[in-house]
Amino acid sequence: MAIDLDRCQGCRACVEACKIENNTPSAVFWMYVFRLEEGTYPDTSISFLPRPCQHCHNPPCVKVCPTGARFHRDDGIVLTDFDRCIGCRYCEVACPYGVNFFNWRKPEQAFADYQLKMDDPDLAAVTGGLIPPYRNPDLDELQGDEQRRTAGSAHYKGVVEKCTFCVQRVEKGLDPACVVTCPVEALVFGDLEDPNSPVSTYLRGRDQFKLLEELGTDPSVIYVGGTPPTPDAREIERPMTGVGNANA
Amino acid sequence: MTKRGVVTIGMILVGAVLMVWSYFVGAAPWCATGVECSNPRVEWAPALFVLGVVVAFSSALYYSIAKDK
Amino acid sequence: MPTRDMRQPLPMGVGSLTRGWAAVLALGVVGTVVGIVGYAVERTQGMVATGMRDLGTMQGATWGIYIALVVYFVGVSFAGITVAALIRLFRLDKLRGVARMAEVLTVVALILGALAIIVDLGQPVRGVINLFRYARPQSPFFGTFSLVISGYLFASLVYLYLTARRDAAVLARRPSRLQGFFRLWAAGYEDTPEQRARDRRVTFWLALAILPLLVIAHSSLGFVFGLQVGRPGWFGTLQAPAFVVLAGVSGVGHIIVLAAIVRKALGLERRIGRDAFGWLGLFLLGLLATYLYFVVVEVLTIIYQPGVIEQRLSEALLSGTYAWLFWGSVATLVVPFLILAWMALTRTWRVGWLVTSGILVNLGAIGKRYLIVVPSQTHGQLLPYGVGSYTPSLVELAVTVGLFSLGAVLITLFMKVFPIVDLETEASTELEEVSA
Amino acid sequence: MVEISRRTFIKATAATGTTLAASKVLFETVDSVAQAEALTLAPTEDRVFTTCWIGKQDCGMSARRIDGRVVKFDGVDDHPRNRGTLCPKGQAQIASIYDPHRVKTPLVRTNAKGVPGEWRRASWDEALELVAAKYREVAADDPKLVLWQKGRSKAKSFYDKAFVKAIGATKLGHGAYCSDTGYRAIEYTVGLHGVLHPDLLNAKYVLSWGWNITNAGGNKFCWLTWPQQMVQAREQNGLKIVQIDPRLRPAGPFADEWVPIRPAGDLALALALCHELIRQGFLDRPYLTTYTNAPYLVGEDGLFLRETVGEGDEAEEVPLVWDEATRRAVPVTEATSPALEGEYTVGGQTAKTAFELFTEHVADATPEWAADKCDVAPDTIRRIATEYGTNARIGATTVVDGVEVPYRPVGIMAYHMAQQELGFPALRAMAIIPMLVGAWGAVGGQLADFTWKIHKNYAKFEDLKVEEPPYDFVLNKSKFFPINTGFPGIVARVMQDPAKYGVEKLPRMVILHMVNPVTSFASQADFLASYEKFEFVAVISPWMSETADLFADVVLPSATIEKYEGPLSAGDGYIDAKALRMPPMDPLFESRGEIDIYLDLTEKMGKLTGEGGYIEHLNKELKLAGTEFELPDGSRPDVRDIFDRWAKMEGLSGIDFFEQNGVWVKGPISPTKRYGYVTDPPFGGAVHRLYGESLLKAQRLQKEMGADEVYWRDYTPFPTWRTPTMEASPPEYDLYLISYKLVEHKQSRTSMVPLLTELSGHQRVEMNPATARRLGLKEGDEVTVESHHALTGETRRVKTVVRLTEGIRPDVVGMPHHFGMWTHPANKDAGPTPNTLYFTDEGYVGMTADAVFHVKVRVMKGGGAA
Repeated sequence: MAIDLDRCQGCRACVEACKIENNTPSAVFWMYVFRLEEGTYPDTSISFLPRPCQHCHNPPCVKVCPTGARFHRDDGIVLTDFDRCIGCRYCEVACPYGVNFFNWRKPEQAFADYQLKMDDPDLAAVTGGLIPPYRNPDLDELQGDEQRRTAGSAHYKGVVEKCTFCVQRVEKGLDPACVVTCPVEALVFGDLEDPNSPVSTYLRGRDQFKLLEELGTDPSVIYVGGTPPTPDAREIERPMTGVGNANA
Repeated sequence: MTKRGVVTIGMILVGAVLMVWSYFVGAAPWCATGVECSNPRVEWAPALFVLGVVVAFSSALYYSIAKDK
Repeated sequence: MPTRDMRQPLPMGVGSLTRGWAAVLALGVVGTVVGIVGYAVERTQGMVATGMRDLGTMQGATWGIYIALVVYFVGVSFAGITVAALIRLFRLDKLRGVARMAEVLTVVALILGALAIIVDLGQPVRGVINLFRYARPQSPFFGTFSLVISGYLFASLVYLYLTARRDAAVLARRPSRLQGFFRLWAAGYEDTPEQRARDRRVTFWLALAILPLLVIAHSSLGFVFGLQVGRPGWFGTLQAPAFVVLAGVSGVGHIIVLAAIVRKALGLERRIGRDAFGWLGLFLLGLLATYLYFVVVEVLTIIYQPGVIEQRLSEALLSGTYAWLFWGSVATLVVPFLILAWMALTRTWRVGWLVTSGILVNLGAIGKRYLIVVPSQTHGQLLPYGVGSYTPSLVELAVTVGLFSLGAVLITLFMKVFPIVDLETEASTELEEVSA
Repeated sequence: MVEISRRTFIKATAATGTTLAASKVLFETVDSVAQAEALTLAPTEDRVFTTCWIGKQDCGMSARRIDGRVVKFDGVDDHPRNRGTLCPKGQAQIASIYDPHRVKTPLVRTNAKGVPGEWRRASWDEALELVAAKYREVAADDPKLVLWQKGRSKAKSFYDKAFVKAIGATKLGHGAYCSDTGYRAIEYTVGLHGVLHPDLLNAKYVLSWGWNITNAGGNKFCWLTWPQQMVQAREQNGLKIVQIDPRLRPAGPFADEWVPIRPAGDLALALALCHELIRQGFLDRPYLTTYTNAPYLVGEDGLFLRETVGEGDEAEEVPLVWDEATRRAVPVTEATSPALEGEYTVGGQTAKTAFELFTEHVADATPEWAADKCDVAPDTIRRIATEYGTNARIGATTVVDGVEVPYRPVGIMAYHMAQQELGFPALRAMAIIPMLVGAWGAVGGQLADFTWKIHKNYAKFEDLKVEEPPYDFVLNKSKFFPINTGFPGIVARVMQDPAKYGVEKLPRMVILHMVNPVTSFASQADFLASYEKFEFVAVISPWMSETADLFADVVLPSATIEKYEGPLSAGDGYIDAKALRMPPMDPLFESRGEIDIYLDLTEKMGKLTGEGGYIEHLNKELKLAGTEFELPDGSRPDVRDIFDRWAKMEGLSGIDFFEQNGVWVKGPISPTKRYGYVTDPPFGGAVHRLYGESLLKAQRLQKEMGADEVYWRDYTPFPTWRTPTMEASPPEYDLYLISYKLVEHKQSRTSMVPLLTELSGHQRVEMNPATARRLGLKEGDEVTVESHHALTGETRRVKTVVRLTEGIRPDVVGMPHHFGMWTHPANKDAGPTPNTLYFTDEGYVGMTADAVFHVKVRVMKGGGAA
């Protein structure tokens, strides 16, 4: 995936598309967009930085997973087997990008912040009580050659999840939800090894960087049109990111 | 060598082989990240490793406890 | 066989219930129940009941006090088995009195370590199954789960079992409610010269086998942290040796405390003499000196650390959020060091001071484990997530209390079913009655 | 494979039930998995087209449906406005469909008004009859006393206009956050119904004046299309953006230069830029003399010199210009070379050209003078003027689609800049900047709309009506506001003190359509007081608004996106297209689409059929009248059929065209429609008003009628600076409060979407760290923000928390709106709205009766000790 920081408006449409496509509960941001600020008034600068899972070629999370629940597919996508994860959260501490999310709560609790009242009889009559009501059935399917439950599904309590590059869409030949929705087309998806793929074409001849390249993780998310965030960057406009902190 | 010694050494060897085999062969092989490394080649291989440890150390039990003929 | 007096009590208070013992047990049981209730809350509500939260956007620490306890407990077990093995390996007869309790301590600490992992898992039952089913050698956790917990626990049990077999045989000769149990344990031990020789041989080899296993296991625990490039403060070559040494510090400290308690409770001033404590004190002093050297190296390194994030982390440790804990932990290590050094120089080993030192170094060890686990998560984000925080919740504290209480319960119970100190043996080939 | 066996295992256990509990303990997943599998057995999947309902620009959406249940919205690829993409609001509105906190059935109030409502569910029939009966009662007195008010009109407002006309009600606009004054200023100055925006795709230098690029849209669009065009222009034309704003965040990384202007200093800056452009000679003389009233001769009385041309019915008073060829004053229609500058003696009196007067008017408006008012360095002002003037390439032309058009790639985006006390003159002054360089209607230059259709207000404003009281309650044609935007805040003031405003009859009932005056408008106190006075309040809304909660008698549940609405413009300013909103699902619960509700209401009121009935007005508004597709009078039409007829009238096969294609792309907008220079007639025939003669006339009438100075002081022919009222607040009110829009929200309907409130977080007051240090505050501190009314001394307070940013002026604090609601759990406890801090009486409304979002405040730690 290529991300053009020169285009990104920081609108977080990708964040929202991801949440809806993958039915993630509140405070879970498989895709996240930093809104950053540096400098002192009036020499202030603002920048935006989308942060999906970096799907590293040398993923620290895969290396440390004790049960092989976190694995690296041949096509480069790093996935979690939700049936195998034991919830030790080692992947989460090993990942320098902070892309992992543990299901601290049961799904119905986790969606409670979204005020969806799944047990509401009037609503259940329409949705069959699904959690969430816009539940995507593709997530329940087993994915890929490995036929594993890797696409998010019910966000079981006690397992770790993260961005899957929308494996359920990629398997059908579609781009990830974040890429499709980006209003300014700042995200480009494709096979980096294929020189004719849209992403390779997009990257050709542009200055690039990868996040925390010095760690040797070799991410397959490549940023163009900007510079890596400096350690002085301060986050502004943070969403509500705690669990159970909605205005209930 | 006594039967006790043979069995004990045998158990240690069996344990060691189990450990070495399950660790280097039966479990997920020595690759860093590939999809094939996410599954052990032989399911329950890690259990076999533990079994190897158990067998090896059980040899001490056998050695100590086994009745003399 | 001579007739025995049925009313004669078993040695070391085994089988006889005293008020003090019951009080300790009751306290332990209450604590354990608190832990179970805490864990039940965690299971039913989900781990949202803990103070842990996700790294990154949630600005939490996803590993907290549980993992600190895992490292701590496994560390304690280290010292237990090391001391026991050294005693038996080098026939340090002065220390024979603490060998068994060191072994028991090892087993108990390992059980607690395993439980501390389990309570930290989001899917505990699945965890136990899947680890045996899918565990990968590439993960540093493989060492922790397979070697440390499974192999090491089994080896320690074997070791404990075999080294205690002779005592079991002695006790099995006495009629008591526990006679059957002792007979089972003794498993036909006759104390023949061949058996003795075999025992010596086996324990020697076992000890020899356990020592390297133990270094590997503890190093692998260090690797759990030391191999992580993405967590400032973790990646480093000193992690593994520092883990091993601090493990020794906490374990020996524990043995000192336990020995003092047992000595007092069972009136074993003769069996566990001043010189035994002196020996343990010296051992602790040596380990402490080594570890403090590591601390000096650590402080110097983090002060001169390159990288803004690393500097931010060291600032948090040395003068920021965690400074009180950091310097508090260092103090609880330096003070015992001074006490021990003073006692070593003057060659006056006072049990009271030793126990104080033992308790202090354990507090220090828990503090340092916590500081390894938590700050690198809350203050070590390489992307601009902002500084996180973690405070253990009541549930976690309850489970922590439960774990320690469970340990106390296990040791207390053990003391009543088996002598916690080797029975004194005469140099005769015959099994003698031993007076308590 | 292992996983399959697990799966089978789960199914088996689910079937047996006994082991279910055990496996639940083991895996804690069985419930959700089993449930999912049961429900997704061979689901049928399809896609239906619809249109976004949250935003302003109505992006095309395709709904992915599983068994008829919408699971995701995606953009429509062919839709010119969003080109297959969606913004966060578009994505998240899926949650609003399934919102269990919607109003599910018609509700009738069972407790007293003025306190949170208690309700009983009612049948549609009963609820409609209650509204209709009250309507009949009030209409018997005067139907104008029925107030109808809507939030943002979605789609072409044909069905609601038809409703208002059919029942004869008084209509109020939303005028809350919107740039109504801006529209009036541009209608007045160039005749277009729009506010300044650039020809973005062709521009090279844009003054982004208070434009919240990364959060808000512009004139015609909500958010998504402008950023798309800006990105394109930056990449293709090297577009430079100068962000003139107290906050940096609005343009963020897209600001090539940030000019942190002091709030309310905009008019001063605009006048100084005019001063500099004239001084540096950046003038497009041919444009100024041909298309503006700059050469008109102004007499000593401030009015144009005129001469009667033509005879009889054709006779017309035509302004005079100085013809340089003949060296005499001639009617402008006859001049061949009008003089732009100069003082002339005509008919014994001294006359100057309007331009000459303007040059004199801005002669003192030097950068130094302005710097004192807007706190922008004089050198910066001079440099911006130079850059703007140079980039304007005066005299250049370019060829677009074979048409030669003047090329002035400089633009100003100033949407929503009018919401200040001097909003109208400020916008006028901003409109004069492109006038000087001839950028109006040029390629890459200044636009306000995408075509040059002249709004009816242009002619109306030539002769501003100022009548004697009594006035209607909106104060139309009054001595207070000769130009009147119909601001609900003024109606609220009038209702509290009708005598003061010379009003005799007050509205008795109000029908509120998706509008929430109590929290969405400035000065909550005024709305609370005025709503006490309504005899009857009917609310049509999907949610229980705060206004409904406190005051509604009847609430009629309308659908969210799941309804027919349209037709909608789908063009992006360069390509013309049309779309419809079609229901992706049946309306949830007992809700109904608004068109259905209006059909229901008019039926009950007896206003559906017959002469002047709803159907007749529907036909008129949709232009179906007189065609073969006219809706037959006499029976209630089906809503889908209404749009089917409209589509057929447009020459399409019918509504099925939209059902199959999602959008009707008509093709590129011709340059001869887009660029004023080449329209026929040029600029739609409107003469651009540099000199506001009719404003001066209105001012004189106001004075004659005895209006206070506060009402007439800004009715000046040229935009004229004066110190804003708020500056008279005492020095302890040392901060300016501004409010702004967040990208996650659109007005308040998004505040009911928890997916969006999660992203936007709680209310906060943004301030510079230097300010925080001075006040002893730090990030996250609880504070009280207290506003001060400079004239009455009234203070108002809200409590919120501090958020620090280096991207804001140290003398400014900012708060986003979208907060302060309490009926929906998604917004409850999310913090207050800044609206409650603003005032809407004299000194705090503009000359056209518009809300002012500027006030001086102080920020105090904690609860704010007295």
